Amino acid sequence: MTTRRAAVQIIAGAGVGALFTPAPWRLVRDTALWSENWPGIPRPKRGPISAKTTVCTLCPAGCAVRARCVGDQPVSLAGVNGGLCPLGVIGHHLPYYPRRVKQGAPEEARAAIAKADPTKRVAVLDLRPGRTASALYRKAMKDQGGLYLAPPQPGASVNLAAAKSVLSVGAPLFEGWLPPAEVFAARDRFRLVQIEREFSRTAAMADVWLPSGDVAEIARKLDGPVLVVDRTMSPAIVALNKEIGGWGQTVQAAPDFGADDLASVADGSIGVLYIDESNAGEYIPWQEIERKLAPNAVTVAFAWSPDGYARHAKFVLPTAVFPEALDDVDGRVTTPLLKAPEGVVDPVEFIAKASLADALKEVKPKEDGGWRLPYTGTLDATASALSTKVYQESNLLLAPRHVAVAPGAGLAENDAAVLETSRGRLPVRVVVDAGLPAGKVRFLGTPEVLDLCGSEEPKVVRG
Amino acid sequence: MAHTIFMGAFFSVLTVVTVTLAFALWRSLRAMPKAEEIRWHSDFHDLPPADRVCRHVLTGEFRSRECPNAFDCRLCQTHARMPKAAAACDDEIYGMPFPLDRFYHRGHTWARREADGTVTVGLDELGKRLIGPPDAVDLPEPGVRVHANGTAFRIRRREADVRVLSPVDGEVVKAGGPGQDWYLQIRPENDNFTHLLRDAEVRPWVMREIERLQLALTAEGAPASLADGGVPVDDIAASYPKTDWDAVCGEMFLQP
Amino acid sequence: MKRYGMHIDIDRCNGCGACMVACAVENNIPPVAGADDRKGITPLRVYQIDNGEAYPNRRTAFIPMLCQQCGNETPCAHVCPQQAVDVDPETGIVGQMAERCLGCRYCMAACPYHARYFNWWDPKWPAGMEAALNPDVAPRQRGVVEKCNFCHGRRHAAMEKAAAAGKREIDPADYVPACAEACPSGAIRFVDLNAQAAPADSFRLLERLDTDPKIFYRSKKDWVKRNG
Amino acid sequence: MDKFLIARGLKRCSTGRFLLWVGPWFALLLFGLYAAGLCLVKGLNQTNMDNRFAFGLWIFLDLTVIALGAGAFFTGFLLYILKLDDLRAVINSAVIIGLTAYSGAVAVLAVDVGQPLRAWFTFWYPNVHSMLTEVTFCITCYLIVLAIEYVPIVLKNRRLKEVPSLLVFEFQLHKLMYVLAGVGTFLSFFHQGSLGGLYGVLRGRPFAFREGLFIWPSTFFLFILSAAAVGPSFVLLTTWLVEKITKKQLVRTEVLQLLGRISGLLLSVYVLAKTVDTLVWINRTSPHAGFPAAQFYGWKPFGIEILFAEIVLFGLLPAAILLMPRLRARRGLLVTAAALACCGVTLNRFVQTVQTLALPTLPFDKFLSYTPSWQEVGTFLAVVAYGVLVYSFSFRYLNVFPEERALKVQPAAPQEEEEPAYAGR
Repeated sequence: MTTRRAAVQIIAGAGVGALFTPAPWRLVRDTALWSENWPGIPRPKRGPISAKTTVCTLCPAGCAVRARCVGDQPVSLAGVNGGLCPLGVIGHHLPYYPRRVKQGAPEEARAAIAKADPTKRVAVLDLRPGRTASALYRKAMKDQGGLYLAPPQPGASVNLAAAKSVLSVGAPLFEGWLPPAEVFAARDRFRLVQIEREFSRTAAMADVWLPSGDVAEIARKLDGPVLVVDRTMSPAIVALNKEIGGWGQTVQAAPDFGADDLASVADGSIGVLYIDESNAGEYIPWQEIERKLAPNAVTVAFAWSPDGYARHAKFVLPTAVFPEALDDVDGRVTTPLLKAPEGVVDPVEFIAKASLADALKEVKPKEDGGWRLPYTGTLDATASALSTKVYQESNLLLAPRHVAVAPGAGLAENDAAVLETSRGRLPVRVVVDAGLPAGKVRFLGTPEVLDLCGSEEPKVVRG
Repeated sequence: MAHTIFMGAFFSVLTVVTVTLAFALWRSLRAMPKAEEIRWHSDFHDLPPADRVCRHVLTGEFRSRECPNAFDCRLCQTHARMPKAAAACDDEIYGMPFPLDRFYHRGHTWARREADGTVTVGLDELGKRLIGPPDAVDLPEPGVRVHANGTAFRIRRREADVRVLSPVDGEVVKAGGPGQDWYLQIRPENDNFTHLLRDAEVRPWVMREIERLQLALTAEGAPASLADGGVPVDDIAASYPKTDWDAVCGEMFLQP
Repeated sequence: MKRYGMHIDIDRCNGCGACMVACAVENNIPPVAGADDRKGITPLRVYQIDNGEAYPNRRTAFIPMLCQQCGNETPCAHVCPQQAVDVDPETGIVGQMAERCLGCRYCMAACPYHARYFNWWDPKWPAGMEAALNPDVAPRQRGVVEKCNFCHGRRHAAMEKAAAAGKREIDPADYVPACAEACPSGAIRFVDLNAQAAPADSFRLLERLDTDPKIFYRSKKDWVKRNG
Repeated sequence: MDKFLIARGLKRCSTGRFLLWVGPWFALLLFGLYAAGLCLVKGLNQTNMDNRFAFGLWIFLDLTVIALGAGAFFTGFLLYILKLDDLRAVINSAVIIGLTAYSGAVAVLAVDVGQPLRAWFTFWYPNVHSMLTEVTFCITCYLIVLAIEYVPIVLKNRRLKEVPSLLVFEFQLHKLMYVLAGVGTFLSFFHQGSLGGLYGVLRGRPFAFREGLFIWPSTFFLFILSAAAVGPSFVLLTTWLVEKITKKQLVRTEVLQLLGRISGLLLSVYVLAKTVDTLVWINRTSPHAGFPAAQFYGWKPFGIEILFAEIVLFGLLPAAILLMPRLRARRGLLVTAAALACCGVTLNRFVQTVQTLALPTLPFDKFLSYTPSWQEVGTFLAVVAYGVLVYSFSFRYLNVFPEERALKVQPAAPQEEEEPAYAGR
């Protein structure tokens, strides 16, 4: 009895006594301090801050970029003349893309190429023609009687700055078709008439939006100099420009990249195909290429992302990615901001047995007359973990594997659906967009979707 | 400004609470020696009103009156002004002997003055029969001081465990037990026994106690009447095996 | 004495989202795979608004939403139980002390603009990407509220630069929030409202609540103006 | 087997039956603790709350239980300050309800905040203009007061009071109870009020914003009134429920009626005030903020009928019943009215918290819906289970209803109850 009482007294006494020691208060404070730097919160590395400038090679626009670096590590990118696109802003994250292609088997690839059927032809598919690297490929192919292939380029270059009126037939003028900063810088100097079935983002920015209309008619009415554009600058549009006298003023012939025409290549005639997609460009649906390949052709893709031709090629060799890559756009040479990781392969050395670095020494910057070749490829910024901000965290941009449909298609927001063509099916999520005309489907032209669609218009059915 | 007011209010509240707590503690420390008295007071406070009636209600001098002094009539002016209880001769009630040579406490003990100036204390007849033959008794050692209305000794029988209240203040001289018909011999501190029942008061009190017993028994779910037509048998407990005897005894020995 | 704010030209915003990404990069906002448009942290968020009509009469526009830096009885600062929100009298910027916030989210309930965001998850980055974190901004831990503070990291850098040059005032060119810097269309312009008053035709969101927001929007389209 | 702990003369069911009753509640409690643990360890991403729905089920729970627990302070106030001695019969019960309600609410709050370890910052750097600061301070203090008020009830336990020191302490503490009752009233007055102020001050939420009387928005006073009105009703309801479950009469009918009458009186005052406040808000406050009040009720399911239910169905109706002696006399009606009153305050707290957040403020906002995750519901249930358990144990081992013993003699209340027979007796 007394012992128990004694125990109780001791415990109670200790409890009260403890309150008069600093211990509990220290404990309270320390727990709070601990909660302020929770374990596992990364501490950003500090170091000397410096600014480096380079050229963004993520699309042919080749915006000049100023990188803010801590030591050698770029921590943020900004446009030198005006802003960047969302992909450009997170360019310095691409090396950390969790799904990045990290290793390949170059030796096996070489061996397989050596064993390839000599009666078949060698070919290079260069997604970004017009670079020094492209020239080296073309030369190498000419030397060994191979083919130099490139995606179809727009039919003409345009000079937005020179135009007083722009008549756009569904061209995504403000959606990466031309360098974003430039097109906005020029925006106040021209009047934009957008003829497009859907009320696109470009249509939203236009002075006049017409779902449809007689292009020639309207073009003539606009006060000149007039620039008439469509997505690919098709011959008809070019002709119209000539007719209304824009040729040489707002429109001129596209630069000749000296690429062989894929369509005219005989089916099953290619024994070895190199694909350089270290720089994204317009994607050619795989079926069109496959047709040209010999039965046991060797296909080698140089890629940093596994989502393109890497899905089809026999050999996938990792390449450097912006901002690691040494490359050039319109005669402007990049300064690599980061060291490329071990094991990356330089496609030029592999294909052309030449050194890109040496070749770049001769590169002279072209004088800029304001002429731009529109970019018809897709800008897909999903390669940064932060891209979720513009996709799922704000529903601002259409994410990969998402399709926008007009209301009344019997599909509700975020329904699971299937994108369907004669070639196959792809599971997608639905975004209902009242800005779309009935029946129209909008989607992001990622390689898997382009493979699926080819030239046909896909249907969306509920999954 | 607002800050000052706010914090002021907060801290004054804290102070009030702490001070109250401390004050309660301090007072209890000081009151520790009077624990027995306090126990009785808090018990008395918890008794149902019916059990707290003044002795003069029993004898019919008042229609209804609640005792203001926790059954300590020595402090009671009203009692002092009341006429002394008349003498009585009949000392048997329902066949239970209640000898009139002694004083009775409402907790069913009696106190008898002895020639040598000590006081013998025992259970009265109804008390005995309520408990019956006890399973255990614990009596105070000689030399222990007991207080009127404080615990005199404990008796255990079946699940019943009651503290029998002492009728007088004083020092225990000798301890008896169930064997003898008395339990304690006490040297009283004073010979003022006015708080105890005597003579003519005894009968109405016992009658009322039997009513209360009736009530208690029914409350504990026993058949409505006492065994053999109203006369309490020697061992009432034995004849109600199913009832909560602890509750009945608690009721009768004034312990809620 | 500054009064920082923004002029946002809705007609120039094409909703590319560069500003949102730039904001996330600048402020070390952790990417969260599980986050959706209701749990994600987007201190600057571009909303698509429309005139409520159906095709072909439907018109849409994009409106960048960020903390409106309310100047009058700032609702969030008013309700914070432990002074984790403060309004800097020097700049009028509403600041959030993440390390003092206990995450009660009362300020979020108080904000009519939904411009405050809670860290629902532990901050985590893909392997290696921590190296690309901005050294001027400390990542926030789970369970606290954060918001736009006009890139206070950049402001401090500018102040240090000015101090180093022995100047008291910072050079406006040195202090531009990430979103304004990244915006390719020039829709977002960061200004000192004391130096450049907002154009007459501009409006503010929920102006009638009388919280004196410092973000001024403008548009030529009537249906857009109706959001003022 | 645990009879030695049960007060003398009180009938309680066998230990086995009691365990059978508490078993499921314990299971529920454990489940809830697991759910809460998840939220504490993994973070609030476990809940379905989000940046727009920053508050959810938990805040609603806090506001509701604290309103229902107001019986503790109000009964205490009536008993110790206004000397309504009849209420001694229910004061213990009221204190236990209050204690469980408040401790439960505080526990849930600790899970609800993102950084519980910093809760004490509020005491370190208080922003006295924030209603939440007022709430935090008052609730903390009042919880202490309630704990102290609970002590004597515990010390009255049959075994504990055998220990002289405890007995004496209980005796002395009980003498000072009126001081604590006073402090409790003071604190409750403020935190019930500031809980109302919590939303009333939100200028950014025109649906909840109310203009001020003195330094507080009108909701401050409405909450005090409604809490004081519903507290007694809830005590009444619980007492009745316990009587049903245990098949005993625990308090005199007059006491229940008295509780009902008090409740009715305050409820009618509340309804009047609430009506005036609503009218002022519809015709003045809301339009001035540029929000025609009608637009708030355009969003289904939050139609105007909710307002009607709040004021008429759950306000006027019970008030009328409780104020008419003839209706009040009917046990069924009395209890129904009390229940309606409790529903009323619950609905009011729901509207204040959830509806406010669901409604859009920006012109291009969407109307939001929110369904709590199982972790949130689990935590919610834990509080309920905790309350039931504390009450069950108190009822079994402490003398919660002083009149119970005296009332044993009279026939117990009619037993048309379908509750399990073993329930908590």
